Amino acid sequence: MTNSSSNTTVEMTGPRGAKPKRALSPRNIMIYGVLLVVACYYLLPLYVMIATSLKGMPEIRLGNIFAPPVDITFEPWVKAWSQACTGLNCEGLSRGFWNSVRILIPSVAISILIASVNGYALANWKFKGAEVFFTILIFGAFIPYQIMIYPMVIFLRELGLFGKLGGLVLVHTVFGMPILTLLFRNYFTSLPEELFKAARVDGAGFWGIYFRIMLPMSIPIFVVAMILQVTGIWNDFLFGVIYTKPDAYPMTVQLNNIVNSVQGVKEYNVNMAATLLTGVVPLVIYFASGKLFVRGIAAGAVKG
Amino acid sequence: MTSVSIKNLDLNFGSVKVLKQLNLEIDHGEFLVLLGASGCGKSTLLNCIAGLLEVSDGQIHINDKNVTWEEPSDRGIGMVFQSYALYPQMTVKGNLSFGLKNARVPKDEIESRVARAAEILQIEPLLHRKPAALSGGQRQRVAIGRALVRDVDVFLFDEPLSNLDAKLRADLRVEIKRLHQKLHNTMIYVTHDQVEAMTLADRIAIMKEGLIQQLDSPAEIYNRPVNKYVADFIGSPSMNFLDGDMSTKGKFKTGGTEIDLGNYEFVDGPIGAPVWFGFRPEHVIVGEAATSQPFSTKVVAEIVEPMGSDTLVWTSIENQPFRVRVDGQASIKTGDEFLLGFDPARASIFDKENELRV
Amino acid sequence: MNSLKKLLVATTAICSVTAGAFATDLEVTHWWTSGGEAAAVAEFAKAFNATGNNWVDGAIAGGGGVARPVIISRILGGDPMGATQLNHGRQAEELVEAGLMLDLTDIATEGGWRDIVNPTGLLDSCTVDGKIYCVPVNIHSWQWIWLSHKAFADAGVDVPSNWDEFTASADALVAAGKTPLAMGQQSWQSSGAFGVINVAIGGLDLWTKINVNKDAEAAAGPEMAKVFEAYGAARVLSEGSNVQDWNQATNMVITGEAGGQIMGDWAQGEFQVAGQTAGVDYTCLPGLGVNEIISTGGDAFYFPKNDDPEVTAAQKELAKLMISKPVQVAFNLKKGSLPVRGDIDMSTANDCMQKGLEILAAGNIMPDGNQVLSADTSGQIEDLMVEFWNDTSMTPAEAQAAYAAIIAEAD
Amino acid sequence: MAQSTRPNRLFRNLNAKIAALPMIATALVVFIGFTVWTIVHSFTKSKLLPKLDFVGFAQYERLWGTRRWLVSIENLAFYGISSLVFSLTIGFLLACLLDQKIRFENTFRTIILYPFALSFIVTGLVWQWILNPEFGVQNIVRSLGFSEFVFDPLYNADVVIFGILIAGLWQGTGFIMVIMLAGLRGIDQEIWKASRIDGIPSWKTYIFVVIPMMRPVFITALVLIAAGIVKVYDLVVAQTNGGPGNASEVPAKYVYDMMFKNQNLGQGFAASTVMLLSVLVILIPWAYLEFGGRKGDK
Repeated sequence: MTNSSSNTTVEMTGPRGAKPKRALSPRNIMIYGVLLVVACYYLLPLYVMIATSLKGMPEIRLGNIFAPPVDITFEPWVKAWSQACTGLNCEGLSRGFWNSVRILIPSVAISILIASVNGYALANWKFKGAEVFFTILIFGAFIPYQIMIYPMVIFLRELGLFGKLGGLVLVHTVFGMPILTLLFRNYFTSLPEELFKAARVDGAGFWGIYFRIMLPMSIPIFVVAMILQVTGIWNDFLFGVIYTKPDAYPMTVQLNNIVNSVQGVKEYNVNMAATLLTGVVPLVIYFASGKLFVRGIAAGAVKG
Repeated sequence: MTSVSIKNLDLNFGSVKVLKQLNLEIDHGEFLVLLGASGCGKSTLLNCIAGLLEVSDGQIHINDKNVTWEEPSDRGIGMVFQSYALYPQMTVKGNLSFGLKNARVPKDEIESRVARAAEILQIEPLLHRKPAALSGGQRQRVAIGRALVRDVDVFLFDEPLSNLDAKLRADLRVEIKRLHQKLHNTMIYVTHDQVEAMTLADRIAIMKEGLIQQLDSPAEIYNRPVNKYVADFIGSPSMNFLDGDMSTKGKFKTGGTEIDLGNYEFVDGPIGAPVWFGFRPEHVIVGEAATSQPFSTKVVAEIVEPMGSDTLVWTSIENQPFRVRVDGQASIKTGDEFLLGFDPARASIFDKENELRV
Repeated sequence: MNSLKKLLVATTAICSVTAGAFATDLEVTHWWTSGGEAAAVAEFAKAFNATGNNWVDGAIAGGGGVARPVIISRILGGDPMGATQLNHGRQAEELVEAGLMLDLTDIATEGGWRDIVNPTGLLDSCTVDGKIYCVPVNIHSWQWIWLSHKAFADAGVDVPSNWDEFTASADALVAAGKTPLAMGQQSWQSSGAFGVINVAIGGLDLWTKINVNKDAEAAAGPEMAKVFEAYGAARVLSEGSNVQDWNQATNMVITGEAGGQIMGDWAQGEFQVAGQTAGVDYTCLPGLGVNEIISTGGDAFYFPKNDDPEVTAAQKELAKLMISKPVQVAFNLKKGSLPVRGDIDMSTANDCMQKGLEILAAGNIMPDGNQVLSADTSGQIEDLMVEFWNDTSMTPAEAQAAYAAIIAEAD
Repeated sequence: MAQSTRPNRLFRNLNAKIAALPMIATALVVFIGFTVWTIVHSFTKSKLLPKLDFVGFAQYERLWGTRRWLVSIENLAFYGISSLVFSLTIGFLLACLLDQKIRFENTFRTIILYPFALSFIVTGLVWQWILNPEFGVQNIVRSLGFSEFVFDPLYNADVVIFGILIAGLWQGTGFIMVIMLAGLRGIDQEIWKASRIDGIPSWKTYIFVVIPMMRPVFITALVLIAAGIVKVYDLVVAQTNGGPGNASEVPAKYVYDMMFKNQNLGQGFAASTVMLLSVLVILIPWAYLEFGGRKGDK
């Protein structure tokens, strides 16, 4: 028995190996069945949007919104993008799209830059009172925007930014700050403190450490923050409707105007094409970023 | 009479073979320790026995019953985990009785089993506390208690002491030994700590890469390791190995030094091939007494590591590092030249080609 | 819509060639986005562009309820537009008082507005402390019901000539699968219809007592109870009318799906765009055919104060233009509203407009709700009416009680 | 030996303080300053312009005497409680399903979460279309032969809030599911092993062991949903615009309409102050539980 490296074959009767599993066990049928039904429920609206947007109006009037399009036409898409009217402006959603892009780029860049520096200061350069301000900031994330809308109008007017792009960028920066600061603070806190100490011993200052040590190490969290902000700002409606003027309306506001204001007959196919077009940007980001998106919302949420 | 018997067990994770054609027989009342470095498959084997992992091929019998396809709870086992795995929202009593309640054990029966387990483990005062209010040691006692109340013959321990600090670990180790002596259950215990293995086990199975390297009593494993891996793994500080050959029958030769193997017990008689000559540091004798040993030589102390009870001296033989464990009171200092000697009968010699004991 | 767009682009292009460097961009906000309305706005734009300036259209969809907040917050927010539509009346009161609006008294005096604007009440609504701050551009009267000839023909009954006949024919319409009364879901529509029924059933005196003098007792009184009963009856007639926007409801009348719709004279534009002829395809009854009267609400343009003198000049230019004879004619024909001056030839106007002009000339006029009630009170009444309209469990008596409470609080 | 002077306290970490200025300004000016400003003005009779013309609690009295506001609150309470219950339950159940070591887990998760990337406007509009009785679900079911079938939540004042709930849940449950899934994955695998050894069926393990262990996750999810609910605005605007009638009004819309449409700022401020209070009612106990317990000084 001394050497039992045991490659001898032993005689076996009865069950051996893995318990045979039926692929169609009741448990599996239940799990996959429920998941399939759920998946259908979640996919249905997307499907309906796509199907409707590819139909002509006669087909819509006759038919079934769940039926696949028979005569596929891209006319509604063209119309939604470049011809749909709000009032006298019949430039379609394209105007809103470019407005959104114009709002998006500086808002995302500035809000992330400021929040990351804030988070960095909070994580590594604690000063007296910092936590107090931070606590207020986090509480601020829960204050209903409605209570701050009007003073913000006055504030922007006094700064001369009302109705201007800069004003909306400021609003997005301010209201995006709590969650982003939290995100960055938590991330920087999780980095090894020795690194920061070593850099200080090496004589690097506040900005030096930020740009040369922290920034290069934090690319993932910047990506997460970007996903969070791009979807958030793109999907914003309230600020867009209050703090911009009609020719600068972001896509969501313009979409609502196009769909909910009618000239004669409602063109459901154009409406759905417009709705899809507005949803495309966040959807693309979502599908492309996959796990990072999940990580972003989970980090922003669970750690709160 | 076997308690647990494992026959030709295979376990694959995808294309990775974690356990390979493994056979193991464990007697009733035996304390078997599965020992090995992390990733050797020892915990995997334990999980297979518990039924927490589905085996790919082979059989598992517990108490002469083929349980290969049985649910964990029907295998007649109890298990204790490294992270204790207590149900945090229940009291100690709740933790002990939850499984029993679920199995619809009568209420007074539950009471008496819980009381007995609590008494054995001396956790009566803790019964109404929640796990969060317990120390690590207390938690692990509760976890053992949870296995105890199941009234089973086989206990499985998955590195139960690894989350505890050194002192508690030593205390609880003794406790487990006492428990085994009292209950006489079969215990299968996974650890990477050789002290635990040596102190607790009736037999130790040393595992590497999904294979059992050696299954033997602790003494046998210590004295007569079957291969270089086992020899190196067991013992602290680990065994010295001198690189040489046995081209002259009955003699080991490394560089200019020749050691007469004298009373060494060969497995199949001496071979004329390159070998490793293994010798445990604690079996070396230094100073005047060394001259009385079959082999002795003069060496220089290169590094001296005093550890209180004893001192580890680093030296070299034929430019190969050689450690010597000497008494803590010995007065060897760095740079000192001293005499060492040993009896080659206590050595372990391994064929350099297959690293098996010769 | 497309042709309209081309037209605008074309005119803009011509102007930019002819006028070149003198062009001042003037952004004009309004909420005229339906087909007929947009065509009317284009008349303003065309005329303004012809002066060498540039009309920047700032249409805000969703009706006055959506657009007004945008307009006001922009004025308050220090980002004023060049000119903006507002219903004249009390909506802009505070903006004027806060000194945010351009004083138009000089051009009004110069153009003799006091003499040409008819009825003069319109100009009074633009006047604060003796100064004029807005240009009334049209008269819109709520007091109409629009009837579909097709619907009544399908139901095999004659087109009614008053409200009573209309309610009497409802059963026949229902039997023919029609909705007797089309009504959009937006609150201002049900509230407007209430005002119309109020005048038609209760008479002008009662209306004045309540809306002008804020007599809560009258609002709670038995005469008003009759109005609420009639209003409740109208609610029953509109069952099955699920559309949101007023022009969708009008469309139900145009297609013959619905028998009629109580809506202001702006509905006229929709019939026109649909190529229908008054008296042939549809009939309009002022004052529900009971009490022929015209309310003289309407739209006015305000010109927020601006630091740029060039903009101010352009603003005054536009103000003069809007009240000028040719623009008034062109605009109002498209819009389906009545012109604000009595001295122009509206002979090309259709049947319904002619009726309106006659009533106007006869002086059967009343002020509009917006002129006598604050936005706040109007809003409260709107909320009440739309709730009543949609919540069939609310009895007319309950609604009346709530109504009286609002009037008692009104300022 | 050089004497190093102790730097002025204010200037210590000066760069950090400068860097934190935007945060400090936001916290003080926007979150505190604006809030206080609005609360103060809610006691005035500001109409179109904010004026410090105090009228005591008159705005609040009117608020609670206004049917539309009461409807809004009722809707909010109903929508809030339903979406809390449903999204926590559905979110958790879906997370449990995905936690069963299933194939295509990523695909399913992606499908269930994607609506969360969409704006409420898009969500509202697509569900407006699906629930359209002329073309949508009602029409389909009728064409299958059930000619009396009625499903027109967006046009029926009694059930319109369900129509909004369906859309809201469609958009938001995926998010809750992801949080729950993260929570489930955070549970020590050995707990599962222990319960299998104890022979506890997995549904029982979920109820008696896992859910109690996930209490913090549930609380976080609850606070997030609750804070989101109070802000519900876009969805209603896009889907029903408050209709039919006022049946689907919500407080956020009441505030907006009062401020900008009815030109009654004071009333809007009072309503938004009540919104703030309702958030604090949720937030303060949570913050107390979450932070108060651990740090006694906060």
